[in-house]
Amino acid sequence: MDKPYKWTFWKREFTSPILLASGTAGFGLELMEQGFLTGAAAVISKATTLAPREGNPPPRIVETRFGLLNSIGLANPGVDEVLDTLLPQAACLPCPLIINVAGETVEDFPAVIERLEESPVPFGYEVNVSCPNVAAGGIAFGASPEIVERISTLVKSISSRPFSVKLTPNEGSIVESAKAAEEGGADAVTVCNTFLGMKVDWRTGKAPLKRNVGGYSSPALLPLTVARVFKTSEATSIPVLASGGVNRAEDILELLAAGAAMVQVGTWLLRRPDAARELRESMISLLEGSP
Amino acid sequence: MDKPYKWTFWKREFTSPILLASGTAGFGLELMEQGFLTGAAAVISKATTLAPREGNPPPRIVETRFGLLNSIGLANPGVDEVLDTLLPQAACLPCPLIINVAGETVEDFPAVIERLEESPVPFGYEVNVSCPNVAAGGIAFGASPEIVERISTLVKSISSRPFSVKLTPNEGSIVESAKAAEEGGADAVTVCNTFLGMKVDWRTGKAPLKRNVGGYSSPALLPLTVARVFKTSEATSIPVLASGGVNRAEDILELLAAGAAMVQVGTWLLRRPDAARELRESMISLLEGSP
Amino acid sequence: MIIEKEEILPGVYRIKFEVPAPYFIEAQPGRFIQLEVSHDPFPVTRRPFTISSVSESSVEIVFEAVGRGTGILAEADAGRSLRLLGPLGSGYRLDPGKWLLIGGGLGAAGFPGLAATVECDLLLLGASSQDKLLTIRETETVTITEDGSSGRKGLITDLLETVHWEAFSSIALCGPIPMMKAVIDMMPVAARAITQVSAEARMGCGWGACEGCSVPKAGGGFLKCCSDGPVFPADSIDWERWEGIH
Amino acid sequence: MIIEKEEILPGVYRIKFEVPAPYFIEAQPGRFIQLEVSHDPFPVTRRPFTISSVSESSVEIVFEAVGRGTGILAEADAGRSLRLLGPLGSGYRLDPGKWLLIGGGLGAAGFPGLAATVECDLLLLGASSQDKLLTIRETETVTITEDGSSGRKGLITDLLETVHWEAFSSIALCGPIPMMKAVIDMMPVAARAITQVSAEARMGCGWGACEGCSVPKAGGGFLKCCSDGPVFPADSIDWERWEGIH
Ligand SMILES: Cc1cc2nc3c(=O)[nH]c(=O)nc-3n(C[C@H](O)[C@H](O)[C@H](O)COP(=O)(O)OP(=O)(O)OC[C@H]3O[C@@H](n4cnc5c(N)ncnc54)[C@H](O)[C@@H]3O)c2cc1C
Ligand SMILES: Cc1cc2nc3c(=O)[nH]c(=O)nc-3n(C[C@H](O)[C@H](O)[C@H](O)COP(=O)(O)OP(=O)(O)OC[C@H]3O[C@@H](n4cnc5c(N)ncnc54)[C@H](O)[C@@H]3O)c2cc1C
Ligand SMILES: Cc1cc2nc3c(=O)[nH]c(=O)nc-3n(C[C@H](O)[C@H](O)[C@H](O)COP(=O)(O)O)c2cc1C
Ligand SMILES: Cc1cc2nc3c(=O)[nH]c(=O)nc-3n(C[C@H](O)[C@H](O)[C@H](O)COP(=O)(O)O)c2cc1C
Ligand code: FES
Ligand code: FES
Repeated sequence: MDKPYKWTFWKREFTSPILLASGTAGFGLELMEQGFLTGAAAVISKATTLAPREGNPPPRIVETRFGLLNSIGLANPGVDEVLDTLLPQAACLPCPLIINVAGETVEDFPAVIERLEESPVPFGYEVNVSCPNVAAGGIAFGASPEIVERISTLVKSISSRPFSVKLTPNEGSIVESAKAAEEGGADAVTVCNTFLGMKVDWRTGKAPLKRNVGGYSSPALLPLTVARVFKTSEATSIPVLASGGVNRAEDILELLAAGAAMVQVGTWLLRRPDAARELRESMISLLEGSP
Repeated sequence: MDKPYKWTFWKREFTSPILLASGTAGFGLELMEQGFLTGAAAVISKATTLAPREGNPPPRIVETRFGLLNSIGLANPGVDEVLDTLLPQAACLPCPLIINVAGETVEDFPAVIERLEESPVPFGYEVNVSCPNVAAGGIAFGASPEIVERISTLVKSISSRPFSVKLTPNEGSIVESAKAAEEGGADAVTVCNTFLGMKVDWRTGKAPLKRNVGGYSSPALLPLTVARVFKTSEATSIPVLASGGVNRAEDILELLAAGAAMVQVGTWLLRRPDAARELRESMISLLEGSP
Repeated sequence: MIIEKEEILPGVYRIKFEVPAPYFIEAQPGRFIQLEVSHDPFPVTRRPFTISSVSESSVEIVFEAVGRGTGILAEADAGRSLRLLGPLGSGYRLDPGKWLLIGGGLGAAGFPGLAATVECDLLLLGASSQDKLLTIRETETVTITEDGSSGRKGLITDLLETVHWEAFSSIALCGPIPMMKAVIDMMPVAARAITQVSAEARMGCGWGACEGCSVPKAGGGFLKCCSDGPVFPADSIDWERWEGIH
Repeated sequence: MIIEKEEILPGVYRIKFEVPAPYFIEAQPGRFIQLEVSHDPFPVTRRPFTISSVSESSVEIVFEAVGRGTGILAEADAGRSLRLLGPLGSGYRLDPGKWLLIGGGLGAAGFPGLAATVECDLLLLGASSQDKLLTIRETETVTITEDGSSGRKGLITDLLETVHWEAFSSIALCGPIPMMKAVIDMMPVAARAITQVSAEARMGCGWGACEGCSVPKAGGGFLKCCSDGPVFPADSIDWERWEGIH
């Protein structure tokens, strides 16, 4: 982190370590319009799947006392529409775009990526293995190191673009899955994703989310991410992209110190669309001010 | 929950659903002296192991912005001293005492419990399978349903007292492990324990905890506990003892609504030694006030 | 910065914010702002409020304290600075001709700006009681309340029988979902086609990125309340599915 | 409730709390209280402070604002109510005879109560500068500061050369661990045996339940700062291991 502060990731140099997390920045288009991409090294797109997905029934966002539950259900227009409409527009982004890819079967991942290879726009991919594996009864792909390795190998075999495997903190062992991703040829792992969470109204006994459980995010989860980043970066030699709990410049510096190569900002972006600029600026002041 | 509010657990009736969580109430002796056990259904002792354990090097308690990291390392005087000194004193507790048991090998659990059977004091046991399994390279016992089932079967075979298996949220699948505990004969599962967490000082790059990672607890983790209690209580028919994130009466009611039979209070007890009374009282007011 | 705050009805507040640049004056009626209610990270998301009226240097909202975020806002004093994002979303299509405005409770919060912009001929306002009834100046208003404390006693649908639907070329409808659905169900088909509704949904971002604010779309799928709306043609919404959400 | 608050040195505050019952008056010097610094759940744990002095209806602490919890306390005004737990732990064994008190910086915070109780013959106080030097009334005091702004210039250990150790039957020592260790290392063995030190550790509960507050014990294992101490015979501590912690 020498002045003039640079972070190298996937052979590119960036002046910021901040990535905009999947699902919280769309394809970066709305942020670009407002000039809010300053400070972001790259945008990670919302999940793209083979077929269009409506997503889960609303409400999809529910607040808890100290965090946020979401149940978006990977709503997206499908890879065709992404290729036809969104990627051409995203060609104008002032920073690279990483496409987050999700699937219902192991084969979905290479299938989506094969299509995305047709476009010159993607800088790389983020393979979201936190989603439920329909064939395995809904257990996340990421829970099984064997499946993580298989998906990684498949993706590697059809694309020369770099990709990160986005692991789940909810099932299995994140360290074993990270090792499996590396083994399969992944160029990074993303650690991690939302934690399984739920809210129940004790008066009615009902959960506001129709599927009961959702993905929980909160600045209070930062120490969980720090631990997992530390452990996976110790156990692998590929870059670790931290994701979870960042809302201050100190949080970014802490995750970098724990072993992260780059740091994602997700939920906080919903609140502060210009978070990348704000956080990067205050991070630089902290670095300048430090002895 | 009919008036005069009663909760039945392990064939006993209690006027409170609150259990004092392992490691945060000692053996209840200090609290008893101050009259602070009012409102507690039972005390769960700190972990007891076969041999005495010094515990981890200090500092053992580190605060983060929104929670607490601990690295106590199961410090305890060992089962002999527990039998000779602590249990005789605990015979005077105004409420039952559940002994939390930890081990380094599968065989440690039945060995400790076999000794504890000599005392008339324990109401039951809580088998902490969140601790690292030395033989399996430090992966928690709880990560493997097979091992959870084996430990449960072993414990069942040597004791007629009821026991709960305290699961880990950090590795494996908590639902599969809960089913395995039931299969092995457990009379309850405790869901769950602290989450693996870490803090790093970005200026020095050092972690304040000597072992780097520790157990993280925070009121902000409540939705994580709610989700896991909901899922395990759906998947099993034994009582689920909720543990994690409680610091308000509403939290207790929410966990009960999510499927918990009883609710533990841990970290909050460090701050409010009379938490059981306070929480029970305000819970009753909420219940009375509700339509 | 909050420059004025007033409790206009019990638990209902009008807050006027100073805004640095005059871009709000351009905001068409029906657009909204996202307010950061606390300096803490909690609650995590901003809270959306319809722009009630605007001037060169200010923007006004009218809101009811119903929970945590609005509760914090209700305590905020003049002089307090809050981050404000907006104007967001797309508002009413401002067609010429006579307008009929139908509002239920706080649903009328956005009507002052609209009434000042279009040719508003009639305003129907319903609420549970006078305590919840907003007044909108300089417009012919007929009110109805469930307890009869203002205007007729009854539901807003009771006022619809006498409406000459053909007299209007645009209709604006805003209120709780069941109220809006009841109104829509009573309308002649032709009136439905000229009705625009202002929708509400729990929001994540407010600017189109998170897919959090879904409103069921006629014919399947979802609309994004924040960027496709919050004002929608009544016909674009799947009212059956929408009612089922709540 | 806070009834008095004063910034006695830059960043160092004296706070007096009203306490309902007179049980603090019995608290032997060296015991401590646990203060809940915020109404929020965060920071989660209480903060421990040595009781500086007591009366029938009040208890006083002296503290330095070094972080989050003490920062909040430094902002608290008189009239504010805070939950206070105590008196906790065990204090100095109050042996008769002449006492020597040795304090480094804020380590002397507990000395006023002690000096008022025992026959204190000499008080040695060291600090980085006068700005950090507490004054304890009515006791013969020799001071030393690193920058020479009060008393001699130097470290507290520089004052020890002239001490007539045999003149004292008890010694109280309190300050940062390296300072205490340096003092202990310079003492004759006999003086060590009559020295009581007041220890600090990060605390969880403060009342003996969590095993959070370990202080390395001479001969292996750990002492609990909160319930075995915070005042310990100097000989019961493993100074090498303790120094290694920080
Ligand atoms: C585009 C738009 C414009 C709005 N304009 C106004 C307005 O002008 N005046 C006004 O009083 N209110 C308006 N609302 C509703 C307002 O945003 C909510 O009342 C507010 O967000 C509740 O926040 P809270 O923290 O107080 O409630 P919470 O404590 O979070 O919840 C209290 C109750 O409010 C409901 N609620 C929470 N968030 C929303 C939301 N985003 N939309 C609808 N209901 C919600 C919850 O279901 C719950 O029943 C608008 C909402 C939207 C989406
Ligand atoms: C028995 C006992 C008596 C004490 N008496 C006094 C007193 O009379 N006056 C006084 O000013 N201070 C006293 N302390 C120290 C005081 O408790 C800490 O300064 C305070 O807890 C720091 O809280 P914070 O939130 O401001 O610091 P944080 O923001 O949590 O941390 C700031 C710094 O303080 C250190 N620290 C945090 N907690 C403790 C702790 N429990 N003990 C020691 N260091 C800590 C951290 O390592 C860190 O470097 C005492 C501590 C103990 C254990
Ligand atoms: C509204 C929302 C939608 C999300 N959608 C996706 C997604 O489509 N794909 C994905 O891999 N992660 C998704 N995530 C997870 C985030 O990318 C991020 O990993 C997680 O929220 C933790 O980071 P944070 O604490 O910074 O939010 C989503 C999170 C939120 C809050
Ligand atoms: C200081 C401390 C010590 C603990 N020691 C133990 C232990 O010995 N055995 C155990 O099973 N759990 C232990 N726990 C975990 C708690 O019992 C509890 O499951 C966890 O902290 C989550 O609940 P909480 O949020 O109410 O604290 C400990 C927790 C803390 C904070
Ligand atoms: S609130 Fe995020 S897309 Fe509408
Ligand atoms: S602080 Fe808990 S045992 Fe000392």
